[in-house]
Amino acid sequence: TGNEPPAPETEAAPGASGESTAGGGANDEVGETVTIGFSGPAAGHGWIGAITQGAQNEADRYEDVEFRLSEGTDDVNAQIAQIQQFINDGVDAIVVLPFDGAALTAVATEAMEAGIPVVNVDREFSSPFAARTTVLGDNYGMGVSAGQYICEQLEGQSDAVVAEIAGIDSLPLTQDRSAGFAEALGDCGLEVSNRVAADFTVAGGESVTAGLLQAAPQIDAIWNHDDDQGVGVLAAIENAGRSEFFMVGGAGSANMMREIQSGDSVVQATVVYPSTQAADGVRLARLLAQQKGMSDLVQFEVPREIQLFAPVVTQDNVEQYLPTAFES
Amino acid sequence: MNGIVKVFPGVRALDGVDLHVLPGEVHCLLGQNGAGKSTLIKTLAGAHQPTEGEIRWKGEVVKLTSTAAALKMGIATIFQELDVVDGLSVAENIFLGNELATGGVLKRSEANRRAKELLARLGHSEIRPGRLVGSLSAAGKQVVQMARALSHDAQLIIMDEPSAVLDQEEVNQLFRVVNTLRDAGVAIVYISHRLEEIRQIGDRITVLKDGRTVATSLAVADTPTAKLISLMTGRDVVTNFGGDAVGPQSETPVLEVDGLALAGTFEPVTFSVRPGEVVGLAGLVGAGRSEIIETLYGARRATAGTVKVNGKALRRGSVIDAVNKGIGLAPEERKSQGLLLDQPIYRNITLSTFARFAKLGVLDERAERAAAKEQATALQLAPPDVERNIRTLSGGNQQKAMLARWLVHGCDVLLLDEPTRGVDVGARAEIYALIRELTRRGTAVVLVSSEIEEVLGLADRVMVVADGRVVHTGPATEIDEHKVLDLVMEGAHA
Amino acid sequence: MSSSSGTTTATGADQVSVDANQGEATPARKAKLGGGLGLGQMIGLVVALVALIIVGTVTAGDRFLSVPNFLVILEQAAVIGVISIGVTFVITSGGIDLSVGSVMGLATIWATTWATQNLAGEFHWIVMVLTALAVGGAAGLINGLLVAYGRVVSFIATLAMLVAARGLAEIISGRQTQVITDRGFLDFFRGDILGIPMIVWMFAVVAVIGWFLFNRTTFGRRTIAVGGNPEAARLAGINVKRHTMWVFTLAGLCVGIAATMILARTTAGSSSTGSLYELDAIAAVVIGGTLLVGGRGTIVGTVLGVLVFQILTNVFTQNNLDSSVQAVAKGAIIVAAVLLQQRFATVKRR
Amino acid sequence: MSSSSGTTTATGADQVSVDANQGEATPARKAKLGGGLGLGQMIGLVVALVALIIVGTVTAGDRFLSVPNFLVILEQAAVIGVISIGVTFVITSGGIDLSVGSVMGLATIWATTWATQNLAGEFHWIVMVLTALAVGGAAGLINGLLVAYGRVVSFIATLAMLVAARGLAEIISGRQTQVITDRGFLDFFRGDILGIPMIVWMFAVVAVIGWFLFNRTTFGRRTIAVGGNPEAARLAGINVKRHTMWVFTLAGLCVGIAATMILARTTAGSSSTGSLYELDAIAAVVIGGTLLVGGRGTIVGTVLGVLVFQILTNVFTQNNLDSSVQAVAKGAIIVAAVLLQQRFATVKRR
Ligand SMILES: Nc1ncnc2c1ncn2[C@@H]1O[C@H](COP(=O)(O)OP(=O)(O)OP(=O)(O)O)[C@@H](O)[C@H]1O
Ligand SMILES: Nc1ncnc2c1ncn2[C@@H]1O[C@H](COP(=O)(O)OP(=O)(O)OP(=O)(O)O)[C@@H](O)[C@H]1O
Ligand SMILES: [Mg+2]
Ligand SMILES: [Mg+2]
Repeated sequence: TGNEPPAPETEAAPGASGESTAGGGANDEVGETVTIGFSGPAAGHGWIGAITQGAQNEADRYEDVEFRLSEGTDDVNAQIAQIQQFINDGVDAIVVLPFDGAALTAVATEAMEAGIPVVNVDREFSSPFAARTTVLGDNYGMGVSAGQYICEQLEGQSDAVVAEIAGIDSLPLTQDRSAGFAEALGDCGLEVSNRVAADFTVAGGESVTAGLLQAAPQIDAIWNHDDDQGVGVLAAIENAGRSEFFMVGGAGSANMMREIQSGDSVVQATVVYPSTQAADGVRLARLLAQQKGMSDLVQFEVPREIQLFAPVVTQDNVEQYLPTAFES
Repeated sequence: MNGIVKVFPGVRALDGVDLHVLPGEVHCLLGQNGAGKSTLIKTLAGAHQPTEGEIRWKGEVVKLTSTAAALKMGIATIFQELDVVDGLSVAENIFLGNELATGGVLKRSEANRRAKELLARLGHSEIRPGRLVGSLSAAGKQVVQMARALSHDAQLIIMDEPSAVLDQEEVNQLFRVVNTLRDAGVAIVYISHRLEEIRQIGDRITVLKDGRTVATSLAVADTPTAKLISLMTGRDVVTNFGGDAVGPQSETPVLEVDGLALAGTFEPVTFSVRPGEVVGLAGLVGAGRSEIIETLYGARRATAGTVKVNGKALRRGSVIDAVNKGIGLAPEERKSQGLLLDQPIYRNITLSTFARFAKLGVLDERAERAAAKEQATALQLAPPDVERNIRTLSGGNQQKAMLARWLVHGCDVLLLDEPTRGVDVGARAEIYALIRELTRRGTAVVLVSSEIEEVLGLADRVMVVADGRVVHTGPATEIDEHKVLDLVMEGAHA
Repeated sequence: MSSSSGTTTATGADQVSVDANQGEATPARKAKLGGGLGLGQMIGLVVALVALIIVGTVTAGDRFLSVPNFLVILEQAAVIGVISIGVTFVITSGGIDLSVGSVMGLATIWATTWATQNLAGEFHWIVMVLTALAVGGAAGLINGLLVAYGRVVSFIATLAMLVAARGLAEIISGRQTQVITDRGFLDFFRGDILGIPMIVWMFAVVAVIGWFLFNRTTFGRRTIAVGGNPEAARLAGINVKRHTMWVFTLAGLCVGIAATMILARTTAGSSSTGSLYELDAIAAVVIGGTLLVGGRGTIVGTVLGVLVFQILTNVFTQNNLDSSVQAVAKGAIIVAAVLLQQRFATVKRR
Repeated sequence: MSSSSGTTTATGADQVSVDANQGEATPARKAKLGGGLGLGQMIGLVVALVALIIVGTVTAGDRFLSVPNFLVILEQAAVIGVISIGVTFVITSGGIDLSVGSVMGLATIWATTWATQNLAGEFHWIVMVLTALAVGGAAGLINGLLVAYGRVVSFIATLAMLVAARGLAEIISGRQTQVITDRGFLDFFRGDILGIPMIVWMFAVVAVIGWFLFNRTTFGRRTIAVGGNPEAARLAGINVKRHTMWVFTLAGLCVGIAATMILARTTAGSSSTGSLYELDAIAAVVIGGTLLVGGRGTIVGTVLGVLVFQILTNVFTQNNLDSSVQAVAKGAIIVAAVLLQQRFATVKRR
């Protein structure tokens, strides 16, 4: 997703794989050494793994960045403690991908009040004062994109059966994705007729899909929230020998894109959910810490919010995205 | 065995013990509770490693690293604790460790067949080899253990208080087996606190005291009982039952049992006990005596009948109510029913009373210790240190602790199930005296014992139980051992 | 964890006894304990199964009551089923194994590394299977050594293994899903015999062998003895330590087999595979009627337990129930089932 | 689960005995069991703490060895600490409580619903606290009733509660995070006294009360008796059922308190709060030296256990280790610690 609008990205963010399409511009010149702390959810899962790796690699690109990566955790209590630790240690900037935005708002605010700029990635805080800059993944938009794509494909079939394979259902982001999806489907008079929730794991995806396919003998389209579990989803589909439908993925993993590329897979498209957000976060954090601006903007200061774009990858544009996609 | 020493943290259980056993003899091991008998034979069985000393087997020195090693050498043991596996069938328990199997696959039918034979040999063909051991009574489990020991064709069989949970009939049966073994040249080490048994079966005797041998290989024939007792206890003990029965102090019964029954286990029983009176339940193991008093106590939910204490009826199936109204029970299986093995002695003694010592729910452990200490010394608990973990006490001493609990509690009606099981002569006499003392103070006692003469000696009135039916009730003076046994037999076969 | 189910109907009777151990011991219970895991219990479990199947049929019609659907249920049950059989031995022996899930994840990773798959490519896909078994067995052996000889309480030892194995899997895989390239492996394990999927056969075979091992061999009987009364087992001349070690190793091997099966199903190895399976497995085993305190176990019960879980989930999915509602329903059903079985059992006793 | 730690050094001695229960019963072990949770163990735990602190200081210097850093550690330890104290009672009584985590989640949700917060707005924020306590207590009571009177084995009963509570929380919250609007609540619980954060005080108070209750009251003594030998306790006239019920209720109340604390920390209620806390809590308790089989427990041990966990994590973060490597290290440390303590204990015995 390196070459995505808006602006900051045009500095060619590196793929999660880490190899960087070198960033030009004065901003890459070595400045005063700054310490950046990063805290994110448990990295058991490909996308988060890519996020963390991306952040690490990005930091490694700059010799003027001392990177503090704290243990990924899905326990907000632990994550709060990590931020508190960063505050105590007086790091110059903090990049947070909160397990739950609202839950980390208070401690993030403390950091800001302590004069440490906080860059909020992906899951938004509940207060505007909690972060200096927010790099926002668009979960709702992701659902919308998926829904719209399916609407186009099913043009005119008002009685089409659409199934949804969600991720961890208790996460707000899953709710946002589903909400967007339902919204978009609604616009073309469709609705989700079967919905199951997996857990972002391959095994989970396989298991719930096997059940889903049994429950719905005839399906026209499936949206799978997450390409990590997608591997399992595909395994189940293959196992059931079903192919009467097409599937749309989510997140945009390399192997899903290869499926799309191959053309003979049920996977026709996937909605990219940039795994480079944290990398961008680190980059912005460095600029903030060094009081630099974003060279490609006329306005000097780093903007308050950057909303990433959630494009749909299809056979037509897959070549463009594959190089920077993450390996789930 | 020569100069065996076994040291446990804090205790020198064995301090230079010698034991010499000849083939084809029954060698009795005597000693007070805590003398070290079990520890000695556990060392001999390879369950404990001696701290010092040597074991010679047929002349040469051997090192018994495990029970397996001992078994291989031909030493089989019946341990004092009922070490059986509830989850396995009788047959499986008997052959546990040396299963009849080919390539790990069990030969079930053969195992069952041989188990049947062994049980028959012990006169218990009624126990099905397929039955789960968990459903057997204490006695049944003991029989299974004996069968296990017999299942190895051993040259030395050690029996640690096998008769404790058995009744006369079964003991006689056991002795028949022992005799045949002896005639077959098998050596037997026999431990018991019942001296008359020693007389019946023993050839030679070794006496332990405080972990030391005070006498080795005395011939049973020319050693008077009195001598043995003084050797064991270091004093003379009168083995009358603490004097004659004091008899009831008043006519108004303190305990009234009316038509109490537990369907499937025992039929309605009706009796009453007056203050200071001792009512004894005699009968064979498995007759249901324990069930009767456990039901009376509310530990099992009666299916019919009422129990009154001082005129107040007890709630059915409520132990709490029973205890509050002044009943106490010293249960039959102390380990599983009575003790918190990993807790200090004093906490076990005050288990039913700690709340009483407490103020507003706050414990007063000093007072608890004091009270426990008092009873411990009164009962000559060995060792008398109440801070010690009760697990480390010898069997008999654990039994004393159980009694101490209800002495501290103090109650109008005391239910004693096998109170002298595994208790040495000295302690026995103390317990008898104690019961007398209690009755003198007006406590009503219900006593269950498999030793008929004990029942007859202690009780004012005797109830004979057979197959869950009371077949006879009457003054202890009007009935003797043979009569009781006859009644039991009739009852059992009726 | 998520999974749990009506199964408990099954074992109400037994639950009583187990619980009585921590709660109150009534003669009734003693008697039942005596009775052991007899027919009563099996009947209970079967009743639960039938009840669920009826509900399924009524609500989802022949979409539920169809051979393909039951094959799906069996396929889903297979993996956790094989694990649960291993866990049954461990729990019966008085231990617990929290590491099964993450060790399975590690096994799937190790069996699908670039190196392993290369080797498999050169020789034969069996290499992957052997790798999975080796990893599982080794982990189990380590657990066993720690518990038996290191005298580390099994909860802690296997907890450590859980954490370590998961981490190791992440390091080896770089947190990436490793897709299987070897067609041979997939064709074999994803194929079917007589219309029955391969992994269902594997489950069946493991179950039968497990049952035999548990009920008809010295190993099985000794497992009960070790769990029921270690001291007695020791005095009977059984090498309790060595046995404990083998029991954990056995569980590890089952995990290895399960890893092969999940690989066949997902066609990819992942470090996140199998997370929380330990709780599902333990739940199935306990619900099946094995005493959590050790000394009593039942393979048949475990298998039934696993099945009831899966059927419950399947019925929920068939009716397209919201996952939260599913959760609440599950909780309620578990309890209702056990309580019902209580009554049932009590009545039977009278 | 992730968390686990060097603590075990602490309880090696005890682990041995516990484990011996499943492994082999040697007189030595018996003796140790006899020894009880004496100084030896506490010393062990303290040694572990000191060791960790030294490592922390050496590797992270005064970034680690600073008052604010220790306050962070304590703040983080507080929540799981309060839960663990409740769980210590349950485990000592011979039960287990798997539902603590999800019940905490439910409590945070219920205490932050629009309705509750409105009420709090009108009256006083105490309403929210009471709600959390009520939810926790009620859930605990239900667990207790099921275990004691329903005779459902506690593993199953609390498993059902875990599943159901999580689902209910999701339904109530619509899976949305509920932000706290009431300043009063936040100001009070996020504030500090004498420079010590409020929730650290709460942890301290709960710990002290818990210790007193456990060691100095009839309630504690009953708990030990019920866990040690329920039958004996019953025959001694203790109302085992009622007591079991109260023990679970107590644990529930602790969960309610913990919920208030986590609310203060996160300023928001969420249905996913507290997932897997049950394993962290049980691990801390067992590592602390409480017997998993019941009958013996230690509050001090539990507190130390929790602390060692947190310090370990803190040290790791200070050295910003990769999380996977951390996991492996943790696993290794746990085992190493226990084994070390083994030796230590054995030597002491000689
Ligand atoms: N595991 C142990 N740890 C510490 N001390 C022990 C242990 N086992 C036994 N002892 C002590 O060793 C001594 C001898 O115990 P032992 O059981 O051999 O006595 P005994 O002669 O069998 O008594 P009884 O006739 O009551 O069975 C007792 O003082 C007992 O407290
Ligand atoms: N836990 C149990 N489960 C099933 N049956 C039992 C159990 N305990 C005892 N029984 C049976 O109940 C009957 C009475 O048992 P018990 O041995 O307690 O009677 P008893 O007269 O007290 O004998 P004793 O007290 O001498 O052992 C026997 O048939 C026994 O097999
Ligand atoms: Mg003895
Ligand atoms: Mg009896």
